[in-house]
Amino acid sequence: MSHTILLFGITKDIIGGSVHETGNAFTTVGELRRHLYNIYPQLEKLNSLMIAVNNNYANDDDRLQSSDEIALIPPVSGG
Amino acid sequence: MSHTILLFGITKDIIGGSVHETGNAFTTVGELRRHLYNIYPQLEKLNSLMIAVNNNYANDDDRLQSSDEIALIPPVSGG
Amino acid sequence: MKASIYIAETINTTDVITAISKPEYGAVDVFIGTVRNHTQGKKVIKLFFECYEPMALLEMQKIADEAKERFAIQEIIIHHATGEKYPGELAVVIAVAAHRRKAAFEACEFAIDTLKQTVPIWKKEFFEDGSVWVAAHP
Amino acid sequence: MKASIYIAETINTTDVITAISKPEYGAVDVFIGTVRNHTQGKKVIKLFFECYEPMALLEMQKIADEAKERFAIQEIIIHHATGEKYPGELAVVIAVAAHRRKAAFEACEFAIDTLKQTVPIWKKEFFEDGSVWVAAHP
Repeated sequence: MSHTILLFGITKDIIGGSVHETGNAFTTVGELRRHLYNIYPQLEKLNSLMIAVNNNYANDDDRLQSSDEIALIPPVSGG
Repeated sequence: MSHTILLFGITKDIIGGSVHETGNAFTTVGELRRHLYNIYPQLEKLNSLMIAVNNNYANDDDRLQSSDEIALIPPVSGG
Repeated sequence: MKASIYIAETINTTDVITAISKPEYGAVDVFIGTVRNHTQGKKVIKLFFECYEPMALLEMQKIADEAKERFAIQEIIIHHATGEKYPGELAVVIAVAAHRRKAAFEACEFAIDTLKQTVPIWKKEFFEDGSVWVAAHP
Repeated sequence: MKASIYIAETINTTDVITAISKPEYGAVDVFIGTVRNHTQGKKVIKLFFECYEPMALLEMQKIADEAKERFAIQEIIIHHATGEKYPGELAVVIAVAAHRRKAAFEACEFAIDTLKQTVPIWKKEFFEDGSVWVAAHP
């Protein structure tokens, strides 16, 4: 099983492309975060990196389902 | 000598008309104010009554010239 | 283009916003005061704004000058209506342009607050059963 | 009429002001954010706004709901632009209608401050010598 992660802003440049396939499944948001930091250490240098699950900001201990829509939210700068 | 006083807002209703001729001359804004309060006691019941001289708010001890443009400024309510 | 400080029978929000919008500024705050169709539970039929125009223009200019001194703003425009006005019509439009939004908000609020205290303009409210000069009496 | 919460390539101040202006309300505050032609001393050629639209709309709606809870306001409209934008063009328009002006100012400032913190929209600035995602790095 795998998660498809939507990428936005600078995370597109860091990871490359507009989606990232994890290759394996993660139980929590925190596990996914550690996995991404391992492969893409530049993500850890951002001012912040939130992870959204089903269009809501998630906490690291929130659990993931395979059907969840997951997105990386680097520091926002609208307005 | 006399002063011509421009009237605005509710002072028009109290005094009648849009100007008031004082009939005699006054040395200071305060003297003019007391004169007006004597003849039109309703002026004293207003929330405030400023007197403008040459388009500026005046103090009671400011001196009057016969050429001054004088106006009664009841409580303003623009905006 | 109309003056930054302006009093007329008819004023226009779009005029003001067009005049103040420039690529140099990132933030514009606009305050729009309109005639309400009710006040303190009573239906308002119309308003009449009386204005001591030369002094009102001077006082409005003083507000603009003071706003520029006190806040980090680039431009300020203040337009006020006079004469007979009906519910929904414009009474006042104030626009402030700044590089940073906080100054724009602060200066705009300062300007409308001060205008209501110092600018010689008087509002008469007409109800179904009479009329009153606003704020004249305690 | 467009929705109160709206994201599009092109937004329009007049649309927003027309939609929020009603004879019931006396005070409208409007915040207009435009693309500046410079930032920190550098000339800005253009911007690109990227947007996670479904989530951005939800977050903008949350801001509107919270503004209505926290302040005595009647209506709030938030429109944000996406895509390529040039200096002077609109980035965001927020309008708040209230019976009393203080609430309108407070809610409008709350809305733009919160939008800049929570709504998933990203701004890339293009200079003559490169481009940068704003706020990404310390």
